[in-house]
Amino acid sequence: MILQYATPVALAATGETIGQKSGVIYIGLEGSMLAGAFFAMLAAQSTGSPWIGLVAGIAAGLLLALLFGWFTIRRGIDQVVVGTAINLLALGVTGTIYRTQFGKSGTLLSVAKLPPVFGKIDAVEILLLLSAIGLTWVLQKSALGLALRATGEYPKAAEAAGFSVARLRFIGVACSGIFAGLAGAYLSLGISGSFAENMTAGRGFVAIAMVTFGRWKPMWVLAAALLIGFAESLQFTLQAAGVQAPYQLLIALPYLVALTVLVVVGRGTVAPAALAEPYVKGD
Amino acid sequence: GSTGDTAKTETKEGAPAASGEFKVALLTLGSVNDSGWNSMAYEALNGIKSDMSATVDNQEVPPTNAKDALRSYAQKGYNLVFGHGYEYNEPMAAVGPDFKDTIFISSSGGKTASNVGAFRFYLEQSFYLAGMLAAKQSKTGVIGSVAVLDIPSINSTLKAYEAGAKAANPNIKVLPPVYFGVENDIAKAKQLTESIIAQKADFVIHQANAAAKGVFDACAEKGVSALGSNLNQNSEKGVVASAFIVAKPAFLQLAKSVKDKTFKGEIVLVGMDSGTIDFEINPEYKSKVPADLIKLLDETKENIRTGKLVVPKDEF
Amino acid sequence: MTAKSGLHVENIVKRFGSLTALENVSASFRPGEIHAVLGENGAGKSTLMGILSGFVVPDSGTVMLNGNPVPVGRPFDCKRLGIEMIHQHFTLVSEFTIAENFALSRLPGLLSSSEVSARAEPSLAAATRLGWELEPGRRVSSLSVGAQQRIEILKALGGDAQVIIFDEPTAVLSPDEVEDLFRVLRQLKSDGHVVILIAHKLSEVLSIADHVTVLRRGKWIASAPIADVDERKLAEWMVGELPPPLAERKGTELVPGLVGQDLTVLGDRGEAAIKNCSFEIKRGEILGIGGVDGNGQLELAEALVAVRPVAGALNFAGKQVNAEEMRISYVPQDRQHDGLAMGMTIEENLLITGHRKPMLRKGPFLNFRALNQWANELVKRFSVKANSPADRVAGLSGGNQQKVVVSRALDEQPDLLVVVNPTRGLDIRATEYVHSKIQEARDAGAAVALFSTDLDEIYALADRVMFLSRGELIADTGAESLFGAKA
Amino acid sequence: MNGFLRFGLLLAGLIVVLLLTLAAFQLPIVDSVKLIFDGAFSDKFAWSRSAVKMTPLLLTGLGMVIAWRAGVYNIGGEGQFVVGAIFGAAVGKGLIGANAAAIPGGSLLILVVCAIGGALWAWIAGWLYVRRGVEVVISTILLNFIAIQLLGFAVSGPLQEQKRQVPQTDLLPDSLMLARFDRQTDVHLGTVLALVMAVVLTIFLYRTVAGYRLRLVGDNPKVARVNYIDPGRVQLSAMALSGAMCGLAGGVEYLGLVGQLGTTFPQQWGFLGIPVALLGGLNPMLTAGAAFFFGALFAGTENLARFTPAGTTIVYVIQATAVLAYVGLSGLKKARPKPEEETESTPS
Ligand SMILES: Nc1ncnc2c1ncn2[C@@H]1O[C@H](COP(=O)(O)OP(=O)(O)OP(=O)(O)O)[C@@H](O)[C@H]1O
Ligand SMILES: Nc1ncnc2c1ncn2[C@@H]1O[C@H](COP(=O)(O)OP(=O)(O)OP(=O)(O)O)[C@@H](O)[C@H]1O
Ligand SMILES: [Mg+2]
Ligand SMILES: [Mg+2]
Repeated sequence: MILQYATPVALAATGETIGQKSGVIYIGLEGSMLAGAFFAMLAAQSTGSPWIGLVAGIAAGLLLALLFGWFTIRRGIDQVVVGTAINLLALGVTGTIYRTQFGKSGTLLSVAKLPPVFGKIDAVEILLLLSAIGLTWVLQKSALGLALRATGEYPKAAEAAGFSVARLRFIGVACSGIFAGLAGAYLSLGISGSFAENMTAGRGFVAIAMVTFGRWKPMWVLAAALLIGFAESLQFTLQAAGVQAPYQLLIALPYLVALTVLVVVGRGTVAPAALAEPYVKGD
Repeated sequence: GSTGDTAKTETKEGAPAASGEFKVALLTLGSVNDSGWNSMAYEALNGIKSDMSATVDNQEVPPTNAKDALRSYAQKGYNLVFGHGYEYNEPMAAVGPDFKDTIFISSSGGKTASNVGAFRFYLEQSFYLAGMLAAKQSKTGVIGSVAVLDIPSINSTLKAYEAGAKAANPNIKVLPPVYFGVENDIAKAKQLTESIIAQKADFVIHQANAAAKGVFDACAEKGVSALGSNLNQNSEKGVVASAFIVAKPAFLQLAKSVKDKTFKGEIVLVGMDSGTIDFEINPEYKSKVPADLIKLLDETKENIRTGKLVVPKDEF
Repeated sequence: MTAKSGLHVENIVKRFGSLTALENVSASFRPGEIHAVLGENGAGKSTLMGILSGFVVPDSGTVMLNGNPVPVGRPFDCKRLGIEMIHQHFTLVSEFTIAENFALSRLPGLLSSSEVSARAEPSLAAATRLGWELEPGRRVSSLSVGAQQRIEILKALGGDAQVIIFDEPTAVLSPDEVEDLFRVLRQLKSDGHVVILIAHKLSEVLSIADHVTVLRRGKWIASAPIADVDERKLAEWMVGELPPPLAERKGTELVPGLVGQDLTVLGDRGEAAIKNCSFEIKRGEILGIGGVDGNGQLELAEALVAVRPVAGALNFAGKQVNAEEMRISYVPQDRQHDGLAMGMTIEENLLITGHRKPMLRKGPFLNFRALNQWANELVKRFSVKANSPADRVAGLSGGNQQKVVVSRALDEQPDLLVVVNPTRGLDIRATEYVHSKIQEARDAGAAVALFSTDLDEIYALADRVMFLSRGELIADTGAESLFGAKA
Repeated sequence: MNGFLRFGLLLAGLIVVLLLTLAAFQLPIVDSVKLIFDGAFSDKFAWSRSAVKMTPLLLTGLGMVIAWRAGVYNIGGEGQFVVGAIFGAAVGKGLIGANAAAIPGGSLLILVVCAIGGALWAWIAGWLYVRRGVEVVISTILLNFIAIQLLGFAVSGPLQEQKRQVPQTDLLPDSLMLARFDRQTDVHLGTVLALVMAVVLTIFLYRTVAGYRLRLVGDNPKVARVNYIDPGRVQLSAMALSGAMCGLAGGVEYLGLVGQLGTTFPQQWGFLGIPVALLGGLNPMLTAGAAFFFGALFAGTENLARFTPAGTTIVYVIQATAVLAYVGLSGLKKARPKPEEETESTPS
């Protein structure tokens, strides 16, 4: 099912949209996803409940995002540098704990998976669809959304309006982290029922690309992620059907599709003007 | 200036001490917790540690770093360095002449020297048997395979799988191997398995290492049979048989020959004859296999073991 | 009214690195009074206002409002206490609509719905009260500077402010707009607000303020009721002496210069910003082009300097305008957007035009020795207040930033000089200097196009005057009606 | 500039955090630190190890400096690195066939072609940005993924070894490899080349007219435009130069170290160039310092992983903490953040 496999990227991208709207590009998204995947698995494995697992995954994703926020928002350090370090940290911590606990025996790790709620659809997939709508509302219609967008466009204006730029950006990056954690948890508990080192395999970066692809609008970001998900499943189907083409070309297909769409669509809404720019209160 | 790798040998300090301590290192490309190719070698290394009370060490080393890693171990007086992958063969051939007191052995690879050799696991033998089982047991007449990468060590086994299938049932349709391309991506492995099940395959073998969970999961959900590989995975859900390597005896034997100084730089082919390669049907599934098929499989296994049947394999 | 009512600052000190921007400044601002703060560029006016509104944290000193201490460095609290500031550099989100910008500054907190139209209401009501017409759904980025300033003012009027600070609000306004603004100031005053005004034009100050305070190089110089001062006195406080009057025009001969015939220029959104304009500027002549901001000034100016494509004939001395063969100098209207690289040093900003000078180059390389000498000289000549040309322009006051832009444009004798509001934000002395440099350029044979929203400036400098209205150039037929025309 | 004092403070804080990390993972602290230090600095092998790792990092870092300085946020160094090497390998294959020893300057030719390959790959993203408005951040991410697949295709298709067994190219003969200084170590001429490039780039950025224009465009493209500098053209050239530098990094790795391409060739050097460049404040000489810091850190932690049960994963933790400690302290020590009041521009 395309929706299921597209869900991790779609979730992470939707959350990241909010973060970027507030002016923070969270390069550590991949790390939050991986931490989410691992700690969700760990909690589900030790408690037997995938639901507790989900919560643990979200918490792990959030924690890393807040660490990122402390460095970039409070200390004004470059977001790309800190994000890269966060990714390394997540890879290292999850890998180290995993290696000491699992995978030595030679048997594959299995944990309880999320049960479906409606037919084949499970709770997280429903949540994804709802959150795309919900976040659109938040951005367009809520006070928080207005302030967040102002922070991403022109932080000085948000500050002049009486808001703390730092607090707003923390909210934004927390949103990125929470959704990335959930996305990771879904990868391990919703789809795989297991964990493997670095199992997110670049999905965080794809999600960041999807935010731009979807022009910073949650619904479009969701659509973009689904389009890529579709291209992905198409390439698998083509491979399985024995289509005579280098398989590398097929694997590259989703990325080629995205690039082509962008070339055709071209210039659209531009990025939030203050994206990735540290804000230091005037002194 | 530049110096070729064939220039005169320098003797390094820290060459193996005469103290009698036996030191063995293992280089792997990926994590040794992959429940597959690498973890098998890691188990064997631990076997050497416990059985020969050797000092052991292991490290994940990309081929770009291989020479440096090999030199470091040699300088620290390691007697034997295993490189678990053909990728290590060239670097070993390059570094070997400088460190005559250390033996370098790669899993596969064609270059040898007096202290450089290679191991070749004849895993194709058991994949051949897996193919036979699948072809005979398939109800849809279609079987398939899922692999992580399009590399010769993997492809060779999948070819043997196809050969075995065709030998047992000439009408069987063997889907071409499909690749998900990224190590450890369980979700992709699962999605890909679903897509070949959609092509009617009801037996699926894998070369997915840590992502094998995705293959088994998809098979279990769709009610088709999965075949394990590299390690005996018969305890996993949905796995009806496994084609695997028992690495420890082979590694141990090799380590002993190094310790006894009887090692010769050569390429050693290890297969079913030494018990290193094996094929086993899940005991729970055995009841569903007709007796004549079990007999056929046993006979074929015996023929392979005695060399009467030579399973095709690629050189690399 | 108690003695404590109003806004009081005491012993404010603020340093930026080695530079002391404010040194022990104290002042009192009373309700029902318009209080002007005067001083040269870089005197510390904006810094002081930043402290009052919480945007700048002082090193020491206190701020009291009606007898209660104002928390320093916290814009939100200052705003809640009723201190609103109209910034010299606006704080509008240009991607937002007018209504969204209003709503943003009226949000009660984060946990509610935005209700943009409801929250924009007080500001829109204030607009109606002041007789300003607005389209609330329009994007701020599409508005002229004058219109943006109104939005900035209305934003402040949407709440119940007690103190309203205007930092150089008149710098880019036309006389009508200034008069309109003063009407608003008087109304605020009669409503009992504390009104603080920063302006450079003494005539404006004398006509509106009730009280003045003068700063010089970060120090408090004097405070006095308006009745006690005159222009001479203020100028003396500010700069020590009054600059000499403008030199009379030398009788140079007029030579054919820039001729535009049926010019049409497109704006950024593809609209025809300039329609079928024709004009001539002889060498040795200044053509003043007046009009309310946003009527095509930017587009026409960019077309004249050949950075914006133009339809029609644009010739210089009989040949098509060709940037390669003639020297064109340009002072753009928006210094921070079009004039300066804010991350670079003063010297590097001077190089923006300077890097083409053969004397500053050695083949593909820059000639640093010549460069330092040249930059030092420019900085001195235009008295840019900075420690050295290696300082970053971001640390300069608004007026000093303007000097950097103007100095590099007027450094060398151009064939064609196009200037847009060249003295925006400059103090008297700097204004006089720039004016004299423009005249000098003219006298040396440049064709000069002077775009300005300041009628005084136009009539003081220009040899001929035209007006831009809705993309059309009209000969001078009495300015009043034209300035009445709204963008 | 009291940069040295700051650097010293950073270094001290960094060491403290490293110690804490090791303790957290129950590694013997003194031995571990010694292993890390030995791995990076103890003898010629260690120094060479650090230098070998610094080399591609410095080149890709410099590539990032060029693009980011021009205001183009190239994060496609990885793809440009890989494609550069593929281009070079194509020439390499030709040279092997044509009896390389007979061709003087073969390595130079390969390096040049690598640079061209990287430049072309970056140019695609640059063109998409300048002419079609596609953000570089997204196009380069996508091009990175595509480049990896392109490599897989190349080494199992047109560029595969003669024997056609393994997905890799044929090993280059020594005559085509970059000179090494000592046959016992891997350090090669590429390291010198990278350092020279840092100096060249410094001169370019700060001493030449073209470099000045590049920085101006990066700071404010509109100012450049009204002063007759076409920002699009400058950014496109910057992107191509940036890609050339990353392609060169790929070439240096290919000719200096491995001599053949396989699917394991990409080791994230292109990606790591970004933090290296940013840590170096987008200044070429400081980037060289940052690259050496990263290189030594990688070499040292690798040594730790080699001789203790600590695996690659702990190495990542140590690297991450080291970087965070470094930037965290530099943030704490930042004497004066840039004045925001005047840097934000007026909406127009
Ligand atoms: N953020 C800052 N960093 C460094 N120096 C600053 C900063 N802000 C202001 N300054 C310096 O402080 C001094 C006072 O600046 P301020 O902006 O208050 O001047 P001003 O009186 O408003 O001048 P103008 O009339 O030109 O706007 C100037 O010399 C300026 O260079
Ligand atoms: N002072 C000026 N006034 C008007 N136009 C100018 C001026 N200086 C340069 N130009 C324009 O800018 C263009 C490029 O300038 P210049 O020749 O100095 O730079 P360059 O380094 O040769 O760059 P290019 O490679 O674009 O030719 C010129 O063709 C000219 O049209
Ligand atoms: Mg000011
Ligand atoms: Mg030229």
